[in-house]
Amino acid sequence: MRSLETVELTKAFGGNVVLDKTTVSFRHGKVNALIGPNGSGKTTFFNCVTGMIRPDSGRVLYGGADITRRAPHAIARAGIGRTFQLCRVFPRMTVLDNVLAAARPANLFRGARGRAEVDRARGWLTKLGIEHLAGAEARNLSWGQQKLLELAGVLMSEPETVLLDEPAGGVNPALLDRIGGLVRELNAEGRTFVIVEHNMDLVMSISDHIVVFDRGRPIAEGPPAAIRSDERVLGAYLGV
Amino acid sequence: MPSGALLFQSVILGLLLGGLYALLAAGLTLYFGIMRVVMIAHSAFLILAAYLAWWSHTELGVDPLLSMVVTVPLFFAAGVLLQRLLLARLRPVTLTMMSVLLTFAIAVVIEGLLGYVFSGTQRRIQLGYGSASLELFGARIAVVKLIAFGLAAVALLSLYLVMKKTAFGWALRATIQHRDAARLVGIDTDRVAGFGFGLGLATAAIGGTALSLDTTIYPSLHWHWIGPLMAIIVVGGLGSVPGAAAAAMVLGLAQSLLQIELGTTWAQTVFYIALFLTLAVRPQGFFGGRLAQRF
Amino acid sequence: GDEPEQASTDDPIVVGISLPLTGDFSEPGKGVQRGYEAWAKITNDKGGLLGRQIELKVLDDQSNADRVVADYEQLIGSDQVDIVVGPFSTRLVVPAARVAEEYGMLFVEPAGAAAEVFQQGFKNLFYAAPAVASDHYNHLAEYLLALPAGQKPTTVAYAAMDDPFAQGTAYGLKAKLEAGGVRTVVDEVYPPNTTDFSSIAAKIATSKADMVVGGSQYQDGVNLIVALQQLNYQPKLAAFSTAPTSPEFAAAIGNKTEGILSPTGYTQDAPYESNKEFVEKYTAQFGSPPEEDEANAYTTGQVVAAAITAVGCAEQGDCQKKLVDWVRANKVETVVGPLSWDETGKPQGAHMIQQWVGGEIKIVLPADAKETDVVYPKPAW
Amino acid sequence: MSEIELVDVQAGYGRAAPVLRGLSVAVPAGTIVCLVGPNGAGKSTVLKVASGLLAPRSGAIRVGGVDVTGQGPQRMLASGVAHVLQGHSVFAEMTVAENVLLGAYTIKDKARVARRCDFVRDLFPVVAQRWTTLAGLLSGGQQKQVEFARSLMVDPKVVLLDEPSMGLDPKATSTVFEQVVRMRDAGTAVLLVEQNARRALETADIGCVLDLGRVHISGPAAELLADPALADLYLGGRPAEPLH
Amino acid sequence: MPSVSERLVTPGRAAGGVALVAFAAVALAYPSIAPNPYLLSVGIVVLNYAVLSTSWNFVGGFTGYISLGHGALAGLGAYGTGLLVTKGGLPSFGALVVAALLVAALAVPIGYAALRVRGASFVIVSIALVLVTLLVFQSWASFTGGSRGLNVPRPFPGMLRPEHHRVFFYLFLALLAVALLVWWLIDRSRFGLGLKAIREDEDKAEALGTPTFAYKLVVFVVSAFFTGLAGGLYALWFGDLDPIFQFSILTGSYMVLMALLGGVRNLFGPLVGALVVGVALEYFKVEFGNTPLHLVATGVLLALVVLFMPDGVLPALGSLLRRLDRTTDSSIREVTAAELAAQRIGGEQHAQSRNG
Ligand SMILES: Nc1ncnc2c1ncn2[C@@H]1O[C@H](COP(=O)(O)OP(=O)(O)OP(=O)(O)O)[C@@H](O)[C@H]1O
Ligand SMILES: Nc1ncnc2c1ncn2[C@@H]1O[C@H](COP(=O)(O)OP(=O)(O)OP(=O)(O)O)[C@@H](O)[C@H]1O
Ligand SMILES: CC(C)C[C@H](N)C(=O)O
Ligand SMILES: [Mg+2]
Ligand SMILES: [Mg+2]
Repeated sequence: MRSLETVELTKAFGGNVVLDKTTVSFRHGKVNALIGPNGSGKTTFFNCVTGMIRPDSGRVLYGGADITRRAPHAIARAGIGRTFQLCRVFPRMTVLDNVLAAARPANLFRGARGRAEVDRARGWLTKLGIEHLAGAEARNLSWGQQKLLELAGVLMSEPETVLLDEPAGGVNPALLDRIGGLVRELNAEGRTFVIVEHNMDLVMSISDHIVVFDRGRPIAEGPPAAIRSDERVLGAYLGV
Repeated sequence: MPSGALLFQSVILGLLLGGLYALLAAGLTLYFGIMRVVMIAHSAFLILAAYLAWWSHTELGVDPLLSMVVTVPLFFAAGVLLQRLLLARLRPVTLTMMSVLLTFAIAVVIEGLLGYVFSGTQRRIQLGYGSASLELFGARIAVVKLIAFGLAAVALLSLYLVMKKTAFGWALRATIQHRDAARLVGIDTDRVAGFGFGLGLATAAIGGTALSLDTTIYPSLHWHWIGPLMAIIVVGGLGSVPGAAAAAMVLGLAQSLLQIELGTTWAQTVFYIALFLTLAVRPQGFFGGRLAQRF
Repeated sequence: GDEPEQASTDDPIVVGISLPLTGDFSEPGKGVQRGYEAWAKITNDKGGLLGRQIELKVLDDQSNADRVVADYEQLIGSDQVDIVVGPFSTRLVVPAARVAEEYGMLFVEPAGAAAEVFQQGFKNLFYAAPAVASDHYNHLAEYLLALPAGQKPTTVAYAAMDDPFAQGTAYGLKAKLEAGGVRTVVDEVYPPNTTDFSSIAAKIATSKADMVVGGSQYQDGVNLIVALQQLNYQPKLAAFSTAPTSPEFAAAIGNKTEGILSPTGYTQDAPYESNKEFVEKYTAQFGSPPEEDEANAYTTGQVVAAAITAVGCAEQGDCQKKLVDWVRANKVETVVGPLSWDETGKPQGAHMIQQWVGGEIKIVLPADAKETDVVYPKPAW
Repeated sequence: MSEIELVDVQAGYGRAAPVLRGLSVAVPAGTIVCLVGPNGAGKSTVLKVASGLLAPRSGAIRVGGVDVTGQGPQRMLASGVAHVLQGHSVFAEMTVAENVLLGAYTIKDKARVARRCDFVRDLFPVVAQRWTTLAGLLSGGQQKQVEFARSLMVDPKVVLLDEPSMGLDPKATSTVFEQVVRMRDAGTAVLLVEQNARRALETADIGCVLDLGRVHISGPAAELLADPALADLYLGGRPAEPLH
Repeated sequence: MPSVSERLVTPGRAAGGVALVAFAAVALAYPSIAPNPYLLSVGIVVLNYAVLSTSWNFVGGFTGYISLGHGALAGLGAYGTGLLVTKGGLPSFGALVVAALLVAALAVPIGYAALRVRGASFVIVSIALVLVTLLVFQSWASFTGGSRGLNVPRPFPGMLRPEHHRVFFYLFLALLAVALLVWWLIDRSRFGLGLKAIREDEDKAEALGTPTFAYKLVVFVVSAFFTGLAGGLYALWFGDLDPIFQFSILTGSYMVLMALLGGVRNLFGPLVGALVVGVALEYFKVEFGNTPLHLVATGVLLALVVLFMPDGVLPALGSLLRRLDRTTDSSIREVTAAELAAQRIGGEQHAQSRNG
């Protein structure tokens, strides 16, 4: 059973210890959420897992295999896809090409715009409500539209495990319901999700399992109901 | 094995050379690290300033140092215009790349015009004190080299103080990092960016004058300088004036000492070796540069 | 067949030349241009060649070897000039000569003195000056080696530009001195674009060599001398190729010229008949007497003119072959004396040695041509 | 009289079709007007026009009754209009301190700047803790807090806030909303863009729904919150559940 | 609903096709119609530029890494060919291929060092590459001939110059065709899309699973190979190599200028740029003769392109054509929230019916 876990993962920037011997594991085939106050190390955690930055020590295991020092693209190929908190789209490509560029190439020298792939890409755009922008250059989109485009990209690459960094940030709430539904749908098809998010409505409504970070350490874990009433979480994060 | 006298003489020459490099690299550092503009034309402006110094000496008979009274403000104004009229038109997304090409074009235009006006002939200022020298423990220090070194030191120090201590320095850095946000806190970004560029070019005026005291100049000479200067600012850490100064001294000294065994040409490769080593080992530079790896 | 070239007298002979009017060689390049202009004017004033006027077509190659090829390509292929003559400096002469060769044109040149010009197997090339680079210092070498043991310089420092001509002169002397037992203590080569000579000068100065020899073109020689003076180096003898003969030289080094030596192929006082006419008319045209570069160009013109007059034609095609054959087989009287060539186009003569004495440059060697005696050891500069 | 007023504004980017087509909003002093709408409706564009970052193609902008159409952000700031951008706009390679102090770039009174500094440092602990760190090295939410702190350095008459709560954790979100209310109470006109629509409308006095560059509906914020049709299209299906 | 990009024949493409056929016809006939050997040699120079800038565009166009140092690769190809002929005794065209392969091999370590850094640092490294090779080829005189240059023996000894030009014109034309073909193949492939993703956002591309470094290196090596071939062929044609001109930043920047002028995202961009700039350079030379004003003209041209046509001539023409073509409407439709909601439901059914 493949699952994503870290063992004593540590990362410090200068004297600032951001991940402090973090040992967590995420449920395979479930929708996991990772929450915690600003600066608690969630994005850094994603960066370490996906190889974008090197951890100082500790290990990242995926399906039992150690992927700690692999290159980001190798990790992506192993089945972990991600989005970025600060939107990263290919600014001077069209929206459609942005999504196509994310597709896993079977044959590098085949044409890039096969019918089947274009259809699939348009499908994702439709689901996220930005199909009408397919021909526009990505840099001309509004903030929220870029956020949606980024989501479309990672879904196009069909990763086994999807790491989403604040997918709701700046997205219109009417669409959020749809995105929540989409996540559940894909999860039902067998995809694992790890979602970093500050929108508690979304987190509580879609996740099966929640991990709460504080200063680079997991301080609580469990199903939404348990987290909602956890004392430490209330103190450290929800501030109620 | 080189003699002690030769070693000592080379150390002195190296330090003097390093000082000049430091001044010349300082302006580049300014545009490059702080304004994200790769200013290929910097050394072309150096040569232009050197030509103006040479011209005012041969035609008007004034000491080349005096030409700075005109060239420094002139170059400052030219820098402001250059930024406002040309560089400001580039799209921010492609600024780094396009500025390379635009300033390259400017360099070529300057070279062409210099060639047109002054011809491709090599020129050299003939100063009364051109071959005068002082003695120091058996080594010789040419007076002109000493003057150039002094100019460099003063100009560098002033530049450093302006960038670190004045509101202008802050506003300049803010402008470059997020122009809209800078406008929204009330900074006149157009003016600030223009002045920043002007300041860089003003250093070129001083550097060029220093250069003209003791070197032959010709229109295409700027290619000769651009490589070592670029290497210096990368090794020093993009955007760091003290870094550039330190790297310039070290590399100038290294070049001078290596010349003893390797000869002039091979010794110049020290710049490029240092450049490659820096990028391999510490891409943000050895003496400064904080987020420089972003470039 | 048809012979359209059987020209009427109002159809000029067009002479195509590419010259380094800008770039590294621009100073001597312009000198060569003046020489060619003087030749065209003097010849035309006397009625031209074969009754036709001479018209020069000059292009600027910017001291660029790529460019010089394109220029001759244009002159021969597109402008259809009747005659081509050479540019300045070995580095440009070699590629230019190849174009001329491949179009079957006669190629007399004023400034390809280095040995390699004659090693390319060119069949149409002739160097219009007395001697090739490595022989320029022959008289000086003889003189020095003949000095008594106590006076003879024992150590020499060489610095030469990495240029076939400049290095050729310095190494020509070096070979002869070394064979005569004079030790080489510094041997530096620098590329043409060098501007900072302080480290080379430091090496020479700290070696305390008795004599310094510079294989220079122009500006590099000036720079090296100033750098040596900054270090207060006082050799017994200092010899530099080309630079010291330039009219600008003395001012460029702050008039500290005393005792500097230089080889030359030409002197304004040379007794040859055509030289008197040249100096006089040149001075009238340009306001100052000709130097070596001007003379070399003029000589080139004289050689071409002699061939044209003798063969009786001047156009592209078969005529060129006749011109080549004529030059190969004959001796030509010129402003630098009678010239003849071996089968590679190499001239069979020697250079003189000049020295700055009392603020003027004078011929000092060989003994039969000297205007004054060699000053040795040279005074401080 | 409204502190800031946009009248029949047409605006857009480059040669493309206009984004705003005949839009009018007015924010009276001491009022929070909240703009909501789908992604790409033109909300950020409204704020850019209001602060002078984007010149309108037609229409007028008035601040305190004075026509200021076409003025740049520097002049607008001088007339009392401050704007916090959407997304991330810290000066990444300057320290947090430098960022915050630059917020007071136009203020000459040193004592006042110092007082303000203390205030924002108290308000956002992270600003005080990371005072000498380069702002670009902070986490996304921390950067947003620095930005908001920077905007608090001046006392504008009009504040334009573009999704100030985006990326903030619940605590910081509350702090931001508290400050917004405080500004209103001090008489400032606040034009707020939020995707955290329910929370924003709960705080605001007047709500405006924007769609395709026009004001679709506007009215008292509470009424909009209660409208089920709006909920479905713009505000998300369900009203927020209480947390416990 | 077919969009613009999927329509098979757009006016832009039709115009492109016609232009291509016309260009091929003129190019093939040129040696016969050129009025004199000089103009034929100008044609070769222009073709050489076209090959060089097309080769440059493998890196510059796809990945957005602006190299001012490709002149060095061309110089290495030229010197490699020359040295293999003179010192290695290889036959001319054998030497050409071996030299290009050597340049490609050398591009692996060079690329390995240079492609680790991005943006401005890469530009600096590329400039440094030219200066370093210049220093080496100037200093290592015993092997390379130093500043005195290197003479490459003629591949067809005894052939007269006009005939020689004719042969080389076709050789360059063939090389250009091959380079264009390879560029086109990459452009339409998934590999090409990956490269373009690198140009836009390298980290993001990496996160999506693109082995960015390997991609960059491969395309750099391909680029170096073609650049080396162009340099080597030039050496065989021209005969005289001089380090100052072989390892010149100006060569590299001409490549950039041409590619940029034509349009780096376009197959024929560099070719168009080379035609314009190459012809312009010759024209300036004739017009301004013995002044360095040709440099001024080059600089002004480059500046104008950068300022007013940063995407190049071809895209500018393309958008003009598109504006003239009234049948194509804007590719962005505008939808209200209500329409979107409706469309989502429709889209879902659509997707389901396809899956089913
Ligand atoms: N710089 C730009 N160039 C061209 N078009 C742009 C630009 N910025 C925004 N647009 C377009 O203008 C429209 C409105 O953008 P705006 O940013 O105002 O939307 P918004 O309502 O703020 O959306 P969001 O909620 O996603 O932030 C969008 O369709 C967008 O594609
Ligand atoms: N490159 C870096 N250099 C130095 N410090 C860093 C760097 N990246 C992150 N940090 C620090 O690590 C800490 C955690 O940052 P991270 O981005 O992981 O937080 P986060 O949990 O994602 O917060 P947010 O909810 O605000 O996005 C912060 O204090 C930040 O300043
Ligand atoms: C004597 C000089 C006219 C020779 C020339 N300088 C050359 O390079 O060959
Ligand atoms: Mg984060
Ligand atoms: Mg917005």
